[in-house]
Amino acid sequence: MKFAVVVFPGSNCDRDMAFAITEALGQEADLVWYQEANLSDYDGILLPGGFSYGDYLRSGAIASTSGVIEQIRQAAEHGKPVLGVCNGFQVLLEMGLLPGAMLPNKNLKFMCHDETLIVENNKTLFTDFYQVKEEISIPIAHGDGNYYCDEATYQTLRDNHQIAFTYAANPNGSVADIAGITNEQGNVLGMMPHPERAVDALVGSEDGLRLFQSILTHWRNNHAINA
Amino acid sequence: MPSMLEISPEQIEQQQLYRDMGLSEEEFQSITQILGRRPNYTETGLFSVMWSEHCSYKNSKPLLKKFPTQGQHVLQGPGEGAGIIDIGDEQAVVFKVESHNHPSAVEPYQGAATGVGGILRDVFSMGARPVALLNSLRFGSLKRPRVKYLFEEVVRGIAGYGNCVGVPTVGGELQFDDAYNGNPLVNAMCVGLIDHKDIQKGIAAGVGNTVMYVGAKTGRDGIHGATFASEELSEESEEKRPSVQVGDPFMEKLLIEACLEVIHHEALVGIQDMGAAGLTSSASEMASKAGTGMLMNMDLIPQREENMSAYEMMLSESQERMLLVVEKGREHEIAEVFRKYDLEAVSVGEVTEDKRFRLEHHGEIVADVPVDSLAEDAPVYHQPSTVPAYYKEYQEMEEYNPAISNYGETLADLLKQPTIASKEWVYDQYDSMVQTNTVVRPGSDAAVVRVRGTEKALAMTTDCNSRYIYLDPEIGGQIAVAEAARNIVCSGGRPLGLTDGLNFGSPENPEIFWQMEKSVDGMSKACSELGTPVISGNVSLYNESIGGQAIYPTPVVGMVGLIEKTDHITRSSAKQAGDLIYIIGE
Amino acid sequence: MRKVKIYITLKEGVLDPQGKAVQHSLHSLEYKNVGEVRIGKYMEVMLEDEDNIEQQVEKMCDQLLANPVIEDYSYTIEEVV
Amino acid sequence: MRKVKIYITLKEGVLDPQGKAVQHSLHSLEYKNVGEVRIGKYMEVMLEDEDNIEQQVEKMCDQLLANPVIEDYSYTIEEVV
Ligand SMILES: Nc1ncnc2c1ncn2[C@@H]1O[C@H](COP(=O)(O)OP(=O)(O)O)[C@@H](O)[C@H]1O
Repeated sequence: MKFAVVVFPGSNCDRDMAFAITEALGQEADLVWYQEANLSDYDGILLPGGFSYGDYLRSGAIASTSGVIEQIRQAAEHGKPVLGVCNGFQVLLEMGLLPGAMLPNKNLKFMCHDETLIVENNKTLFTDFYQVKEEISIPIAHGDGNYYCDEATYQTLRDNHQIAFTYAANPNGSVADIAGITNEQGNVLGMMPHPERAVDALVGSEDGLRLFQSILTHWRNNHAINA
Repeated sequence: MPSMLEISPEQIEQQQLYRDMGLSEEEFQSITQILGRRPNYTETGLFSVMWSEHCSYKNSKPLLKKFPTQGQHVLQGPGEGAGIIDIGDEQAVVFKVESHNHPSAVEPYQGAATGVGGILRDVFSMGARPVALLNSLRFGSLKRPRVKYLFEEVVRGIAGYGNCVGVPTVGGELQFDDAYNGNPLVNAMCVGLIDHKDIQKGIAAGVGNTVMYVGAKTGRDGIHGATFASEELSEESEEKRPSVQVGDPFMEKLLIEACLEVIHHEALVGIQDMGAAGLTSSASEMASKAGTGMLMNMDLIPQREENMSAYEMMLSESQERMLLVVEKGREHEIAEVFRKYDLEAVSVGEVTEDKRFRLEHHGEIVADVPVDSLAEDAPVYHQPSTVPAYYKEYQEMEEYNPAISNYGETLADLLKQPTIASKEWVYDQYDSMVQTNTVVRPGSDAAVVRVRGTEKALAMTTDCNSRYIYLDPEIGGQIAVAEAARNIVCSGGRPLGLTDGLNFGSPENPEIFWQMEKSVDGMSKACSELGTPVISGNVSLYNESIGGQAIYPTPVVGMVGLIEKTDHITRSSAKQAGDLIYIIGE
Repeated sequence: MRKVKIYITLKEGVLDPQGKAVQHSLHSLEYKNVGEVRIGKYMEVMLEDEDNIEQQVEKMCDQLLANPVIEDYSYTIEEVV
Repeated sequence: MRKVKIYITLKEGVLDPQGKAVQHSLHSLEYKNVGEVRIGKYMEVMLEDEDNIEQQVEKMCDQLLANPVIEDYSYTIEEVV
């Protein structure tokens, strides 16, 4: 399976994401610079963390107006898996592919440490290697991770099972402890915690690896059916 | 200010205006002698920053000579942007510490942030990818609102910059003491990794080659930052506030990626960051090191503000700027690399044969001085030193053993002290994991960062117990080096070498100079014993608060060690109940 | 040339952690008469004259400068010489 | 009750990386007529009436709301009922 890691000016978890794919998952990943990207050749799209455009104005806002965004939208419409982590999640929100917005953490501080996540929905192409309600340890590293949406949106998210992960102990003030959500079709996932930082026991937990394995297995199954 | 309105050389001399720029009368006379005439305003500015303590080490050079700087694995000792030590497999580790004390005292967020930015540039301008940041901080009593504000903002500034550029902040140290009430210390250290073949030098070689400018535009910020760093803080520092620079970590991130790409380009001859004293120090040092001269056209310098004078441009400390020397005729190839990152590389001058440093502005030569006179001919002072009265007094005191009635209570009291308590509040704000190589995160003895693609890892730490050094600088200096080495060893590493950040009060005070002398003696001795050469460092003097109260002598040690195999990594946490505890040593 | 002044505020009902923190700090500085504090953005954008400048400003705000999920905006346009 | 509107802007000559990034982004969105962009803060502070309210606002700005090293501020005070 071949992944594109879309690199915006200021992305800084792009290499980490690519390593998670190439070293831990054993698949292909290209770093594609936002201006030169042709995403049509890729089976999965990864939007990495970092500070695109310095997080100036609003996190993810400036990146969400760049040319490559149309291609990301199309990839999502074609049902390709699209994963946005941290700043990538913020970009997905700003471009409107996922509902809601990010506010500064409620203590107004950047925070970086391991968090316990609860898998709320394991019936997505990103999460079916997990048990429902399973607790996993994944690091967070963000200043604007306080997920906000209005009551109606929250109801929709809940009714459609779009809430993929919640925090066991909400660190940042997010509505309903939300750590990650999918789109209605379930092929776009945005999450603040960093699964790509949790694929190697030497540098922390391995709990993030199964997320990538889920994506791969789904892709293989689809491929087998199509072939 | 157009040059005709500029203050004349006669006025500079008669009204002793050079004093305002930090030059002494003798220094001014010796400049006049070098030039065979009085320097004009711009030239006086060039000398004043290059001959400041910050750039010339005129008061500390005799001491720095004492450090052992050689070693089997040293590829680059002091003298370049950062030092380099071989770690095998054609790879090397690059590191240096840098202070940003005075800017942080005035504008803590930006002061600390731009300190991080500066040390990063020192490392990636060598061609190394920055893999870790550390810091060493000193503040006064947290009971003071101003100190609390400084502390919170400095931490936020370090986080704001380091997190954004995507270099993990993996360690550091923090101490609170009344001695720092008026003058906090903010030292930042950066560690980078490099392949031997990529090592760059800041040289302006090849007569006729082109000098290029990359990065942020030059504004009026930070003019005289280097002299500012070489003075005591005073009421006037408050007025010098515009000298505070604002950092742009986003620009820096683009610069890191672009520079690490451009070093592979064969048209690149030399590269150096514009640190303290900005264009002046980078340009003159690059030419001086190569034995060449340089002619720059100030009209071509990218400017953020209107009507900037040559003086202002040369002394500006605007952040996120780099100076490159490029093979003549291939400028466009270099510019192409930067364009991808939305950065403009502009040709601003050329390398000349005449060993002179010349600046042209509006069609006139506005400065013309021998390049070595800026970079090499600063005076060196051997300051007098005296044993401080306080030290003599302490020597005569009876040994004192505190009587402890309730050990539990005393322990609790100790743990409550901010200097001893957990520093999690601080390091939780740092992204310590980005790049996904951090094996041991902040909170242990030393941080450990693996070298991806190998079995190896690097252990790194900053240490300095300034109270010990105050009480006995020589022994205290030894202790600082030894503590750093122990931290490395306890993490599973072999100490490779160190960088030092010498923070002291005014060297013109003989008692302070004695502290400097003795602590360097102590550190040198420990370095020799342990076989850990000093490969880079920084000196920050005149750390005194309004009223002349000097800080504790604080020579910070930043040490890096090599862990041969990641299996050897050890952590300081207790593993399980029932394990035995040993004490080793005396 | 026009100088456009844009005011971006958080929508009513959206929690403002920054405003809360500032309010708290003002209280501890003994400004006891301080009520709610809301923090937004203030931008000055220089624009060369064009037809439909108001339309243009609104488009800029909708597209980039404000996030309609959480923010409202208003603006004024001044002539500059 | 008064509503104090406070505008905080970067001092002239102080680098505004955020404004620069926004300007750049507006250009790539084809708003070619955009000149300089400066970004500051906008605050609304509710204050219970007191004598010398202007003095109080200025003190609050100097002490906390603005950073005098790099920022300027201005304000307006409105009566609210
Ligand atoms: N205390 C010190 N010990 C050893 N080397 C030092 C010390 N201070 C400065 N140096 C070395 O002197 C050189 C010049 O340092 P400096 O002027 O601080 O660099 P920069 O221009 O990057 O600030 C560097 O190579 C630095 O490593």
